[in-house]
Amino acid sequence: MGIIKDIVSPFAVWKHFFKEPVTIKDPLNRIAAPRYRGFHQNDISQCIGCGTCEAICENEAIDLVAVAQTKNGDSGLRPRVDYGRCCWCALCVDVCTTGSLKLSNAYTWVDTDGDNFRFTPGIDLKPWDSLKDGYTKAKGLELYPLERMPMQHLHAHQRDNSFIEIMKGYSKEEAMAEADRCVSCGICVAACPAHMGIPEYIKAIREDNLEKGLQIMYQTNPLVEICGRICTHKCETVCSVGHRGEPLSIRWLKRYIADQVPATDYYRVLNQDKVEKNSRKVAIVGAGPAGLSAAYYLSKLGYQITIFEKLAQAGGMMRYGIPEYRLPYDQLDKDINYILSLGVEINYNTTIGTNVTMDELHANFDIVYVATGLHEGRSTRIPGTEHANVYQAIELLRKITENKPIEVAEKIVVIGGGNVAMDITRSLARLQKQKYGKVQTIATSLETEDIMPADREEVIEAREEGAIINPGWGPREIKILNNKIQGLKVVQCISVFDENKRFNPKFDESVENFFEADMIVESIGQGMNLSFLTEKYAEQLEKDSRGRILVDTLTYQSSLPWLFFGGDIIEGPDVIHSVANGHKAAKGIDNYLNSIQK
Amino acid sequence: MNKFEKFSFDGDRTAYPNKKADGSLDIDLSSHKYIKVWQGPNHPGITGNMAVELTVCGDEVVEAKTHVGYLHRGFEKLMERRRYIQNCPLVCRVSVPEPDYNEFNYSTCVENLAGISVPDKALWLRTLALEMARLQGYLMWIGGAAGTLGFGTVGQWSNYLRDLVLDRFEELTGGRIYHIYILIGGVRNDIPVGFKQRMLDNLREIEGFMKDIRKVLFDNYVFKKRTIGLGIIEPEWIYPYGIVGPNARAAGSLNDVRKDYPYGKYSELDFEVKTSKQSDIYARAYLRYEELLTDIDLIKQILDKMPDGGEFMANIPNVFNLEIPAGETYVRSECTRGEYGYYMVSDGSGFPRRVNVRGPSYTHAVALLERMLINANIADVAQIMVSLHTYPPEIER
Amino acid sequence: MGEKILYAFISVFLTINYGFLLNGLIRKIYARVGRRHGIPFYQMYIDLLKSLALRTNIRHGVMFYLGPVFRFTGGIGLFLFMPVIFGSELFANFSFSGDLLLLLSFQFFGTLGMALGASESGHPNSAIGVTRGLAQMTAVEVPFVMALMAIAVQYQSISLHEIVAAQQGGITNWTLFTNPLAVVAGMLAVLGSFMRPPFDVVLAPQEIPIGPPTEYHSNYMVYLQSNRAIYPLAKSILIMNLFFGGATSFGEMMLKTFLVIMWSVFVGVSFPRFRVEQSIRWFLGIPLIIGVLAIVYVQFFLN
Amino acid sequence: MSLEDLYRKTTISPDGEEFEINPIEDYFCTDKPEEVKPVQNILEKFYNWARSESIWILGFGTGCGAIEMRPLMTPRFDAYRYGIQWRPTPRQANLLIISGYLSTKTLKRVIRVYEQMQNPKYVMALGSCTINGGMYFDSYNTIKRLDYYLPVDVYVAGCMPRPEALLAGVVKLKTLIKTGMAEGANDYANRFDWYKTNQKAVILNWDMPDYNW
Amino acid sequence: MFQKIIEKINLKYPIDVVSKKSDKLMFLTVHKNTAVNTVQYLKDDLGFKHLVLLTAVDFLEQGKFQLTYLLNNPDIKIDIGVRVLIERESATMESAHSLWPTIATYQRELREMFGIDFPDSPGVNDEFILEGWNNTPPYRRDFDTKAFAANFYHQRNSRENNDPSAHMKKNLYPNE
Repeated sequence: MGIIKDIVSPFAVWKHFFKEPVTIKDPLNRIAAPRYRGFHQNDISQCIGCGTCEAICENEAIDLVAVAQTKNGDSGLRPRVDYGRCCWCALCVDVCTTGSLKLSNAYTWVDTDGDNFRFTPGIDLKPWDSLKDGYTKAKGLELYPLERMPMQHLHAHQRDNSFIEIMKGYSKEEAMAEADRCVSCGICVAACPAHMGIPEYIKAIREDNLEKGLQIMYQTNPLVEICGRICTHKCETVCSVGHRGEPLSIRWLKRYIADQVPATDYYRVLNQDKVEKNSRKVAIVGAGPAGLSAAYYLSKLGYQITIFEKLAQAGGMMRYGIPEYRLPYDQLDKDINYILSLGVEINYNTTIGTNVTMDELHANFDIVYVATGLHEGRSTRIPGTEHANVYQAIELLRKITENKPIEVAEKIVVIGGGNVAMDITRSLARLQKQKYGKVQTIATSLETEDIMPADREEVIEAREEGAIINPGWGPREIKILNNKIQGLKVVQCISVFDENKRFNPKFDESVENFFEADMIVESIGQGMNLSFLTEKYAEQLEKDSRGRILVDTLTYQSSLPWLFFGGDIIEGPDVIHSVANGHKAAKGIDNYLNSIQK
Repeated sequence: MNKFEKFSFDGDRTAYPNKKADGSLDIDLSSHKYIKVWQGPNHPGITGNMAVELTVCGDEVVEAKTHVGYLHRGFEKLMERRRYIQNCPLVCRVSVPEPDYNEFNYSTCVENLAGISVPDKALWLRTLALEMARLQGYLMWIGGAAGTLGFGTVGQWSNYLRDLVLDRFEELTGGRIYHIYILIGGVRNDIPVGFKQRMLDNLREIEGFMKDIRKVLFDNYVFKKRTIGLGIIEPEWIYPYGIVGPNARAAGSLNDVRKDYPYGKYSELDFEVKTSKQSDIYARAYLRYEELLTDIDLIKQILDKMPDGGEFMANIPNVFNLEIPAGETYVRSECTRGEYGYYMVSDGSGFPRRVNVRGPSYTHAVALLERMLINANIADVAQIMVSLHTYPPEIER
Repeated sequence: MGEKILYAFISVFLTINYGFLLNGLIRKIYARVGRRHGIPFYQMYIDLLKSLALRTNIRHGVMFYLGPVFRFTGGIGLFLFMPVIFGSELFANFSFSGDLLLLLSFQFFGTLGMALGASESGHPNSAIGVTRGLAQMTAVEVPFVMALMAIAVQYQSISLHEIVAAQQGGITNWTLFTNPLAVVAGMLAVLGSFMRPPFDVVLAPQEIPIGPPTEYHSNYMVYLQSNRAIYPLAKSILIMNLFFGGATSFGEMMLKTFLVIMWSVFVGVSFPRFRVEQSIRWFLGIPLIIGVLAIVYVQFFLN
Repeated sequence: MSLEDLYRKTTISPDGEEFEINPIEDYFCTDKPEEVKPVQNILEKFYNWARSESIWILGFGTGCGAIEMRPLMTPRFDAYRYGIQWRPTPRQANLLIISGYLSTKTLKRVIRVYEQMQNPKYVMALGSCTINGGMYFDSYNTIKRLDYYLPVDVYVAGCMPRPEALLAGVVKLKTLIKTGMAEGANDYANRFDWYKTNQKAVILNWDMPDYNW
Repeated sequence: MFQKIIEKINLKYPIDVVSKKSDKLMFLTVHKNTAVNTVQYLKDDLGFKHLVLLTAVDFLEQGKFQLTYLLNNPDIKIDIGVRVLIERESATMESAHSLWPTIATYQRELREMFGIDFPDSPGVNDEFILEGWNNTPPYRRDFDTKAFAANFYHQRNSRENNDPSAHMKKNLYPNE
């Protein structure tokens, strides 16, 4: 029986003869699944050319080719895909820092020439550019952490009455975890004015080779402890990880390296190559970041350096402009002392023009490098600013540093929205807390909160500490009654810049406000004082239409060949710019002296 | 009576060559008694791109030698110069019909060594992908096995059914053949909307066809004639020849990695390990057919039990900088051909020190096949080979 | 005689075209069972043209060339000595001069020629295929000859023309009804000569040889393919004439031959293939017994 | 096949007769392939049409792309509709599909297979691997660009190309054949020495005769 | 479980290093001379009859090859990897083909890919995967596959390697 069944039952195949074929009618135009990993698309305007796609590509199918004009945070490169290598794994899509790269669900590309299979998505137009479907990175799939490793810090109630440093720095684990987030793209290097080797020193952290990291950092920046704390971190603004997540805390990683290497080891770590001293002498005016930076690199080149500093201690604005809770003096001294340990001479309390003249400098030194910075506060010049209780932020900060007594009023209004304004606001808030037990400081600025120049975290922390930040107001008048300040009258500011992006504030006079205050601090910017140059030299210097000294942008040499300028008076105000131009000036000086000697 | 003798030439076996003093066969090709026939690499009766060199006497094979290496790409070398994450797209190429097992084993190795724990949802999705891979692997096998006997009709159907599963794969993973779905730390995406319903529809259609295939193939006089009593694997060969998977289960062994060393979510699924005693080609084919039905059931269970939402990817360290402490591990999973294993050695760098792929075909297609082909009819060579379900790339990698 | 030859040419031409289209149709039927559309029914013509259009070919000696020619001749010869349409002068061919024995030898002629040609190519797969082919062919012929003998005895003639004539005059006169045992034996045996499963191990690509045609291509291939069109058709005309009362019109011939070929397709789609010794054993089993029974039946009950 | 099999040797026939065989001459053709220039006339156009509508693919799965050929020939995509058929022997095939990467060991077989095909013959290369090495660009055992070893008519991008893309490749090939542009076989004969040099440069064990179709 | 097995082995053959990976997997390092005996003991007496794999790891820096015999006990379902360190220079190891017929295949592959010799193993010198290979055995660490591929095979122009930071330096601040 079984055999008959076995012979009969196979004829069941004929059942299918009468069913419709399952063939796809038009396979050539079949649309793939919505998630299908087909050919590449790239949103050129979003892409920053970070090269993570190139780095992840295990087949070396992706190459970065130059296509666009380079702009800030954009390398000007775009990925070119070689379909003679690609395996459509879409890891490039998963790691794309901006999310610009995706795969469409087009899949047909037939060609007779194998050389044609290379193209730059988004630039070489392809039929699938307009396709909507295709593979994109799924929400919830991240191949590197997007969240920043938080740093241990003092809470508002722990810090609001003292000048103890707020940020505690990374522990080793934290630093490693944070350094691990780096995708080593190198976009940050260009954004950094000093072009520090950021990916390299982050790599050194991952490798736990901090001495190597320190060496890397000192190649371009001799003030790493300082920059690790107070740098304006242009690198973090452009950090490619920051496009979809939080940027790497590059500044804190820098600080981590500097913190971990004890000051006693600096000389051993950094002075491994012997420097031949020469007899050329350079005078540097101002022991601020630019001066120190130039001094460091010049002394590395063998020059004999003498710094003339007006104040009692070195550091310039870093010491006298930045409160201690952001930059403790011992850390500042760590960097400065190392520079001084290289044989740099420094004359404190020496004012040019008073203690020593420019002529003497010119006579005694081959080169004079002037980096005196911006130490003169600017006034709003509204009615009432001449009152004694109207201060300049920069003066007050210097006094706080010098431990000079300050009459801290009960109610204070700070005019200004920059970092200096935040510094003075928070410093005064602390003094108020110490004196009165409560904080009554208001900071107001022209710019509304979204365009305030101050760092975001500064504003947040200031608020945590009890200060009131109330931006978007234009100061009109300081009300004074009986020679006592009553407060500040302000009107609403509608816009700060005109369509040409020039400073041209517009106000809505109908909306007024009044901030009560006993004391008013102006912090709307600083100016320079170059009176020490005397007319003899000042006249010889070329200046632009707005009266700024013209220098060579690469060497910082002025029209007087022996006179170089740098620091905030040329660029800034900003530590890292000063460091950078100090470094460039050092190279410029070296080149210049070498060239005239020949 | 020997099982071999029962169904073939009724014991009329005169073709055995004599043995030389050293034990090797005394085959003098110039005597014109024996000829060499190469089956493969370009041959329809060979699984993939490999070759079997047959020395035949009349219709009977007296010696067989497997030649592999036609697909050798040096994966194990290439993996040593790629970062851990970069190997994920590479490993799936080791075994084309079921790439997911490679992805799973590789990722699990890395997770074991790096101490990454995978979210629950990801385990469900991985199990789903693995079972789908098994389903399409078996479907392709059934088509191939029938096709080897000239039964193209079943081959046509089963390839259509496989395409249905591939459609679902495409929808789930974005790839038809190479899914690259399982990454270190989890999977790459959640199931899409409406996937479950479409999958169930497909499964229903597959089940319908399976009923027909049961009637047409397994109740087929000629198929039975060709397969019963042929290509027998003796139970005592299992360990000496390293036989695993359906080949071993058809010989009475009960080993199934899914039950013995549960991975993924198999411990929460309800299924039975099928086994058989006959150990011939028919038994192996029927066992695979039964496992295919089990797979369909498993996929249904997975779809039912899978939680909605949830994390499908662990928080993994930056893949660009992922470095794994020194160590070694071995991870196995049960693919359609049996135990599929990855042995990984890490040395603390960002690149694996060594990855060794243990494909079941490695033992099946070389030592075992050479043994089984002896005294086989030349027309059965393809049939025996297909019944072992060998796949050359995992032999030579 | 001259016009006979002309008629023969015409009938060969017509039937060969019918054979091509029939082959295309059968492949479409195959495809439909596999749930697809399959090639266009006219694909065979394009394939022929393509084969002719090959610019180079490789020869392996005279016999290599003659193999396909013999094979083709076998098909044509089988066809030419049969009455295709009973009573039609145009399609009567040379049936007057042939008898069943000649037809039987023509069946072998092609296969033997092929054997020589394929062996000449030197390809081991060809040789293995030819051995299998000849072995199976021989086994097929045994029950088939039994059926033939039963019919010859039944009609007391070995002239096909007379056998067809004897079956005219109503469906009950067909051998199918007068001698069902012989028909069963013949129909089972004839499965073996259509090269369809389960008896196509000769041409099986998977089981070592691709068969005798391994080395054939270009115009050799054309011969083989033409033979593929005419031989099964000729064979089914023979079956039709022997068992199913012949045909009196072209339409009837087309229908009956289609059904005969469909018989092999009907089986072929549903089964895998036998190994050669299995098919031999099969042919020498049930069909042979039925064939013997048919002779016995004819010998003792009909006469 | 080993090198010794190619040497001239003496054998004894079953009758006991001694005779010498020279495998190279006896088993292999010893002529270089010749370029057969097509005569451009209406017949050739007709032939080209026939060639394009009847493409016989050699069933040689050289790499992983072979996996997509089964769907191609089965109900879902049913390439038979397009006149595409399967051939198990190179003699009868017109189209050689190099399905992905080629290890040098396979390349050797592929060359033999290609040379056994008859003019006109076409090569379709699938996937990245045949264009520029693909995933295996750094592998020591796979060739990187196929067109140095065989004349390639059509490349299909993908890894693996889907059956639909493969069909598109065949459609492209058909237009090439119809316009008479698919003359790979003649190109191979023309630049035979160049191809041979390249082939010999990568195939370490060249134990096959140079002319062997 | 593992403790008992180790004790049993230790009675007969010395074990150098034991590293336990999980409840199911453990690795032992044994001496070269007693390795095959240990493996045999595990197979015959302790039920580790399933040879999962045999492979080698090249520790180029130490000048050693590590051979790993991974054995599985299908009854108690645990795995033991037996590691043997052998010298990289003229690497030779005793063949274990008498224990499992399949191991000859592994040894053939190791001979070809690592250049480790297993005298007496059947067909150990036959070509297995490669054909006519005359270079360093490819799985050795000192064989640079990328360099080999670049020199040996024709390739189309590959990538030019534009590093973003280098490119930006060139474009934005070329003289600094």
